[in-house]
Amino acid sequence: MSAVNIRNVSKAFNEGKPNQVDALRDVNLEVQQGEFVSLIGPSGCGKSTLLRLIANLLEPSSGEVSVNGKSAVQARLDQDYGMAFQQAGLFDWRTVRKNIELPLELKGWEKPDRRARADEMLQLVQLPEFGDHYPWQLSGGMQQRIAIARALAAHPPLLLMDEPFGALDEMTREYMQGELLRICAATGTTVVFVTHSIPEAVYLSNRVVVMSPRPGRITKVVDVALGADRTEDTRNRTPFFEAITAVREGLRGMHAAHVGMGNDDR
Amino acid sequence: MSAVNIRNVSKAFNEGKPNQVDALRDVNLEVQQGEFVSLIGPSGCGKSTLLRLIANLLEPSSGEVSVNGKSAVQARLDQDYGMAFQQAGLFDWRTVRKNIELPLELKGWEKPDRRARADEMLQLVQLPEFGDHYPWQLSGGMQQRIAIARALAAHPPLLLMDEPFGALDEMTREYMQGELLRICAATGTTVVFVTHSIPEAVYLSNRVVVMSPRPGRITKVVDVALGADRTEDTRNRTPFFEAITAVREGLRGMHAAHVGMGNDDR
Amino acid sequence: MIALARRAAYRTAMFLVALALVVVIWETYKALGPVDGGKLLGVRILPRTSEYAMPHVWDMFSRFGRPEVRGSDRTVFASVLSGAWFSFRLSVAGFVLGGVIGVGLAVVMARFKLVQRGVLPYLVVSQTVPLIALAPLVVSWGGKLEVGPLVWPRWLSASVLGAFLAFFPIAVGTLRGLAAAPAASVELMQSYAASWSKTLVKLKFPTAIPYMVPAFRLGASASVIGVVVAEISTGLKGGIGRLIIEYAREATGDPAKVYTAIFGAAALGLTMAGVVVAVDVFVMRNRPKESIT
Amino acid sequence: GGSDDEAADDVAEETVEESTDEAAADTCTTPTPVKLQLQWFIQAQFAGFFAAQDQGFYADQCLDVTIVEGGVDIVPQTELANGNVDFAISWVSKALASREAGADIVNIAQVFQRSGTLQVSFKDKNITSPEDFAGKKIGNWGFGNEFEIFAALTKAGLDPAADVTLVQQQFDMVGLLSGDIDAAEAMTYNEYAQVLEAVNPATGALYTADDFNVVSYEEAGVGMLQDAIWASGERLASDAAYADTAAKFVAASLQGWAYCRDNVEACRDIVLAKGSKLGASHQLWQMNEVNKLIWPASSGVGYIDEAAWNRTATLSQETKNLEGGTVLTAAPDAGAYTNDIVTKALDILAGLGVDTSGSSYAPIDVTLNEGGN
Amino acid sequence: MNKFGGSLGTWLGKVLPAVVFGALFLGFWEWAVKFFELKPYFLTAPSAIWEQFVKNFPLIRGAATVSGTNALVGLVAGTVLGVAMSFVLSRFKFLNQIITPLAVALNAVPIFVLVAVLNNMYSITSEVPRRIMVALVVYFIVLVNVARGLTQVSSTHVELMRSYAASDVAILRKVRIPNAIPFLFVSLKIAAPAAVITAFVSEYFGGSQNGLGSRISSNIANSKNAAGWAYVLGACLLGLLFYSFSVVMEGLNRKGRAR
Ligand SMILES: Nc1ncnc2c1ncn2[C@@H]1O[C@H](COP(=O)(O)OP(=O)(O)OP(=O)(O)O)[C@@H](O)[C@H]1O
Ligand SMILES: Nc1ncnc2c1ncn2[C@@H]1O[C@H](COP(=O)(O)OP(=O)(O)OP(=O)(O)O)[C@@H](O)[C@H]1O
Ligand SMILES: [Mg+2]
Ligand SMILES: [Mg+2]
Repeated sequence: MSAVNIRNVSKAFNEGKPNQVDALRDVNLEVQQGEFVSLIGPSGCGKSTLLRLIANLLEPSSGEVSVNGKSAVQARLDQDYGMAFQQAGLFDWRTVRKNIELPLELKGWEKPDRRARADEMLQLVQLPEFGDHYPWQLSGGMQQRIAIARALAAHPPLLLMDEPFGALDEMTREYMQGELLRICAATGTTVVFVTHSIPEAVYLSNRVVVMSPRPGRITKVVDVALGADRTEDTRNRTPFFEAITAVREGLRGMHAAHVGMGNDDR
Repeated sequence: MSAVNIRNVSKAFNEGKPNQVDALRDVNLEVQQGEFVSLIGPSGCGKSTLLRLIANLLEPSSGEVSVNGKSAVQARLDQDYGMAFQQAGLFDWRTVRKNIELPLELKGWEKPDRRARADEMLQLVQLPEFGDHYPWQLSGGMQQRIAIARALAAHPPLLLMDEPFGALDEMTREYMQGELLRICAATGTTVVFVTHSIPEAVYLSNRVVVMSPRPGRITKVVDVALGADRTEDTRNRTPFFEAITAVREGLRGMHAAHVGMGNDDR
Repeated sequence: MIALARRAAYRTAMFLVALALVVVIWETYKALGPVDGGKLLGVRILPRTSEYAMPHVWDMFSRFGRPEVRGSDRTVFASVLSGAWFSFRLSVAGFVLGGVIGVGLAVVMARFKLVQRGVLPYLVVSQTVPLIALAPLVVSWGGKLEVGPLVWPRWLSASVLGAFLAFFPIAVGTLRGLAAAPAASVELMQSYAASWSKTLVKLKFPTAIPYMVPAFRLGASASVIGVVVAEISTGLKGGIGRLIIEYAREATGDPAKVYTAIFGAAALGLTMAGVVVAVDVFVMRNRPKESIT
Repeated sequence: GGSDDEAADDVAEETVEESTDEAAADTCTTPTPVKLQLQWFIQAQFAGFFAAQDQGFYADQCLDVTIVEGGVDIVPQTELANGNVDFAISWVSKALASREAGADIVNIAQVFQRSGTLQVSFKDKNITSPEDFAGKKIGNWGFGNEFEIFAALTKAGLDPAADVTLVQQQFDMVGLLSGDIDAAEAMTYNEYAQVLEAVNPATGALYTADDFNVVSYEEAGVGMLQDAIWASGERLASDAAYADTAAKFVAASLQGWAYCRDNVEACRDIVLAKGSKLGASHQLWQMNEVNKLIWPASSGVGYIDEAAWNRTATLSQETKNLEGGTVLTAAPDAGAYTNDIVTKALDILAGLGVDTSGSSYAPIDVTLNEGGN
Repeated sequence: MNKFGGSLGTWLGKVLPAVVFGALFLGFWEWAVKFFELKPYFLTAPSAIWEQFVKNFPLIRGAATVSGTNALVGLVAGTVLGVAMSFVLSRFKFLNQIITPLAVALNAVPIFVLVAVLNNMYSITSEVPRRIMVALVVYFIVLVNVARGLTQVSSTHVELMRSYAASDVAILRKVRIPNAIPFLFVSLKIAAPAAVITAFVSEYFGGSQNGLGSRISSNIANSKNAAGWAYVLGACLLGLLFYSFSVVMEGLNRKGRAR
């Protein structure tokens, strides 16, 4: 059973109206259990849309999405996945611990259980002493770690992440990448990860999916042969640079055309 | 005569108060005419502070800053430099052309001269047909190009840029890097450039200055041996990867210590 | 442009629906509600439905067509209209005066932190001084002012009182707006070695506009309130405030009539707000939509 | 002093009457500008002044009179003391309070010889004298018009702050008719008429005088002097021209009042033409009731009767209001009124052959229409 | 110790200019009255006002209690209604489209003219019309702000909740309401002084003569300007009290929140 299975999925916004946008067309993608797949592509190519379809926050216009062998709706209702966004999206009025507890609260967990799990998660993201702080008392990097802890709190088998490290500086970002890999390895979590950074995509992923816009399609899938165990040194190895070059090439052509049109998106 | 000369500069905020911050200590840096120097380092290490000292938006606590052989104040009053920030910072209520004209207006240029120069600049950043648009009608990348055009409009011999491409996606960013190199080569401008991205610093610079925080110091200067003519292929060459590795190594040690303390800045 | 017109039309329609709904509720309650109102624990919480308390809506509107006093060919409608027009002009004068004072104060306060700290608390206090205490003072002092051939016209007192209410939201909103310029833009102007006044004109005012517009909207209705109260208070003739009190005196015999003046006041307030909104749309036409709040 | 360019003043202009009398033009090249401050809006209460303006009596005295309307918060005597106007109409007790507060103003003519204040109540409340106010909700207008009520209460041995509930009336009499107020303050010439112009829902016809009990403060012995003409004391003393103007002004004004005594309907029309919003029958009623307060005037119209003056002054010192204060803390000094001016004025009028005592005065009968129309 | 000294210093720096300005203003006023020999019926000196304030303090306090109670009751009722209505409106789009233009329109209208109407509806002897008046003014301020707080939630938060398969009620409780609370306090800061002012203005049209508004006009009409302004001082203090209360409430709420 694959973790995510996307078959012939198309998605159009404002269908039938003059301002229709074909966000995705005929997308097929299968993600295996425990796999780490990154989506990369220019702005507006439908990465976030694809992630939202998997999360069942959007319905496809046509085609099918299944998660863990069930329909996407069912998977959402069962909370088979955790989600993290570019903005950490923590609730300012809740302590860090209460933020992590939120999905458990909604699942109806008992208070002691929630607390225990939240503490476990704080340990996992190496911020055990910050449970009673408020999010705004934390740095951006720490907030992002809390958001990941929240996404992982219910031990979902699948993690959906939309540019979670976009707001961090490069150093903190590389550190967080290492942490994410460590956590996912420890829990065996499947990850679908959206990013704009080629090195990030390559460093993290088993496969990098390159997309192109108008309409959003998958144009290339780059397998990354870096093995399971990635350290800081991985970034200095030849397969790393090779994969980077491959992804860049996949993106190059479309970008040149794109900028030439004088309407690259923000 | 060097374009920028920083001698034994220290800068402390809130000096003498309990919340004193030593943003910079004993910094020495000389930038030659026509040189492209990047500043890189973890958040809070004083990159922006150093740039502001050069721009005379701040006064050093001790030491001296000279620009084009004059004092920094004089250089500011003479508008010897142009400045660009992470956010394009265009004025929403002015057309693109009027945005570019702003520094000229403040210099007291005549209208026809301003207009001619603005058109020239629009040509330079390859957006000649957007003069009468408003900034918010442009994509992020285009806005950033306008901001650069504005910074260059008065033909300043020196360009100070604080993470100007931080808000762009990686593809647009690489494109903009190429544009910036092209423009600077065409005008012979000296550039001091702040960035968080190692590949960006390496790709653009003749020298990469690595800084460390608390107090802000220069810990390493990496010479980049990539020659004057840089193309997309430069990114696939070994000296590029070597320089990247050198910069990363320069940053590595301090960052580990930094995160370990659990108080990385935003 | 077409979208704008369509939205305006839709809003108007919605507004009319809302008004119709109010009329229906009014008449339904009048028909079904207890004549002496509803009391809870001895306190009347539901209104009475007598003619004095709730005249029929059609009675109110029929008064518009009647002559103002018997035998005169001037209708109530004409009176209300001219009263509203008179008060409108005074309100505009008060609004402009309040705007100038408010913006001026805001600029000075933005320039000198010391002034801001010294004055701002008293601006808040000033607004709690009831107009009724100020009205006689303004009239008396105004009457004393005489600069050469210029004498203080009586209507100016009303406008001044309108300005007294209008300047406060304008000063506060503008002050906030002037502080809203992004630090990066301020640094940019510094890097151009731009003077304080240049920075004010080229950066701070334009960034303040989105804050100033709602403030001006508040100021506009405050100015109307000030003028109407002042008209009543100082006995100034010709305006809607005066009409309200004159018609109110007739309420003993004709309870519906005073509503015509109230409607006039409502129309006046809406017109003032409308003018500000129109100016807003015009000024902001070249701005991104999001920055309009 | 008064300014001669009212033309610049849009609003005041409406009340300026051009001098139309050719006879005056011979002797009078530049009429003296005079500003008169009323204490309320245009209505027949001030008919004499408008009649004097309309009939050219002021012009005959070589005066160019501007009549300024009052407002809720306009204190006429303050306007006078500030020099914004030359003369003001004010009730005596209120004006004396201002005088005590430092306003140098002098009563130069007592137009109304009697108080016109009533307390009106429905018959079934059985309020026939101030003693009956006890425990009742007593309406009043505030703004200084309430002292006769306090005086009556005090005289009846009641404490205004404790023994009655005082309610400030709106500008209408709805509070009385809805039963919210047990007894409402009313002027004979105005609010009382309003009540009689309203439809009794029980009968469908207008209320009649039989429906109400009326307590008259004049009859209860606590009537205080009301509308009087006040002038600046300092200018009277130092400025002979002003004193002269004052006499002429009082003379022409009283001539106007005499005209209104004899031409009730014409005066109604003058007031209506000035833009009063109150209806014709109401204005006629008011004219008639006001005449009753002035005429007959045994010592000559405008003459200040010492007994009435003293009663007013005494009541002003003894009557405690809600806050426990009195209108006056001490007796007014002798300079607070003078009969010199009015005497001169009566001489002028005698020369013109005007009947200034109205000994044969008889009121007319007025029928009120619904809404005063 | 050091920290205390520092905070005392900044506190002084903030308050001192206001105190100095206030003292200068009062001093100038007092001086002007003396120097130009302004008569008390024209302008009274601050010292005379203060004297009257002290002398009449029990009366002023009584009147302030009456007006303050009206303002408070109206403020509370208006707030409760406004919050309740904003819940309803955020739930039912259509109602929102009908009510909002009405609210905006009414906001532009000098609604105090309704007091006379309300007095006739509810009886002039009752405090209810005044309280309704205050409530009405407060209601619209609260409604507009809180409705904005309920709807202007971060889309990330809403998507996150949907990814948890959370119900609308859960989203309301966990996202919308907490998000709207700062908006509520901001609106209270505007509404509190407005409530006091409306309470005075409502007394203007008649009714029981026990509040500050009626005392002020009655004293001034009787040329007791010093006493009148002593009541005005009471009015200012009452307004300040309400304003400070709302600022304190906002400050309390802000503790434990960002910014
Ligand atoms: N709710 C919506 N209504 C209409 N169009 C939408 C909507 N959401 C997304 N789109 C459009 O669909 C396309 C794909 O959007 P999407 O957000 O998936 O892009 P993306 O790849 O995530 O871009 P970015 O890198 O900027 O986040 C874009 O053209 C976008 O404008
Ligand atoms: N105006 C100021 N007052 C007090 N401290 C300041 C001020 N500006 C900067 N600092 C402090 O000085 C240090 C250096 O700041 P600076 O902005 O130069 O860092 P940076 O390297 O640009 O960081 P980033 O990468 O986050 O932009 C930081 O610790 C910062 O908190
Ligand atoms: Mg996206
Ligand atoms: Mg920086």
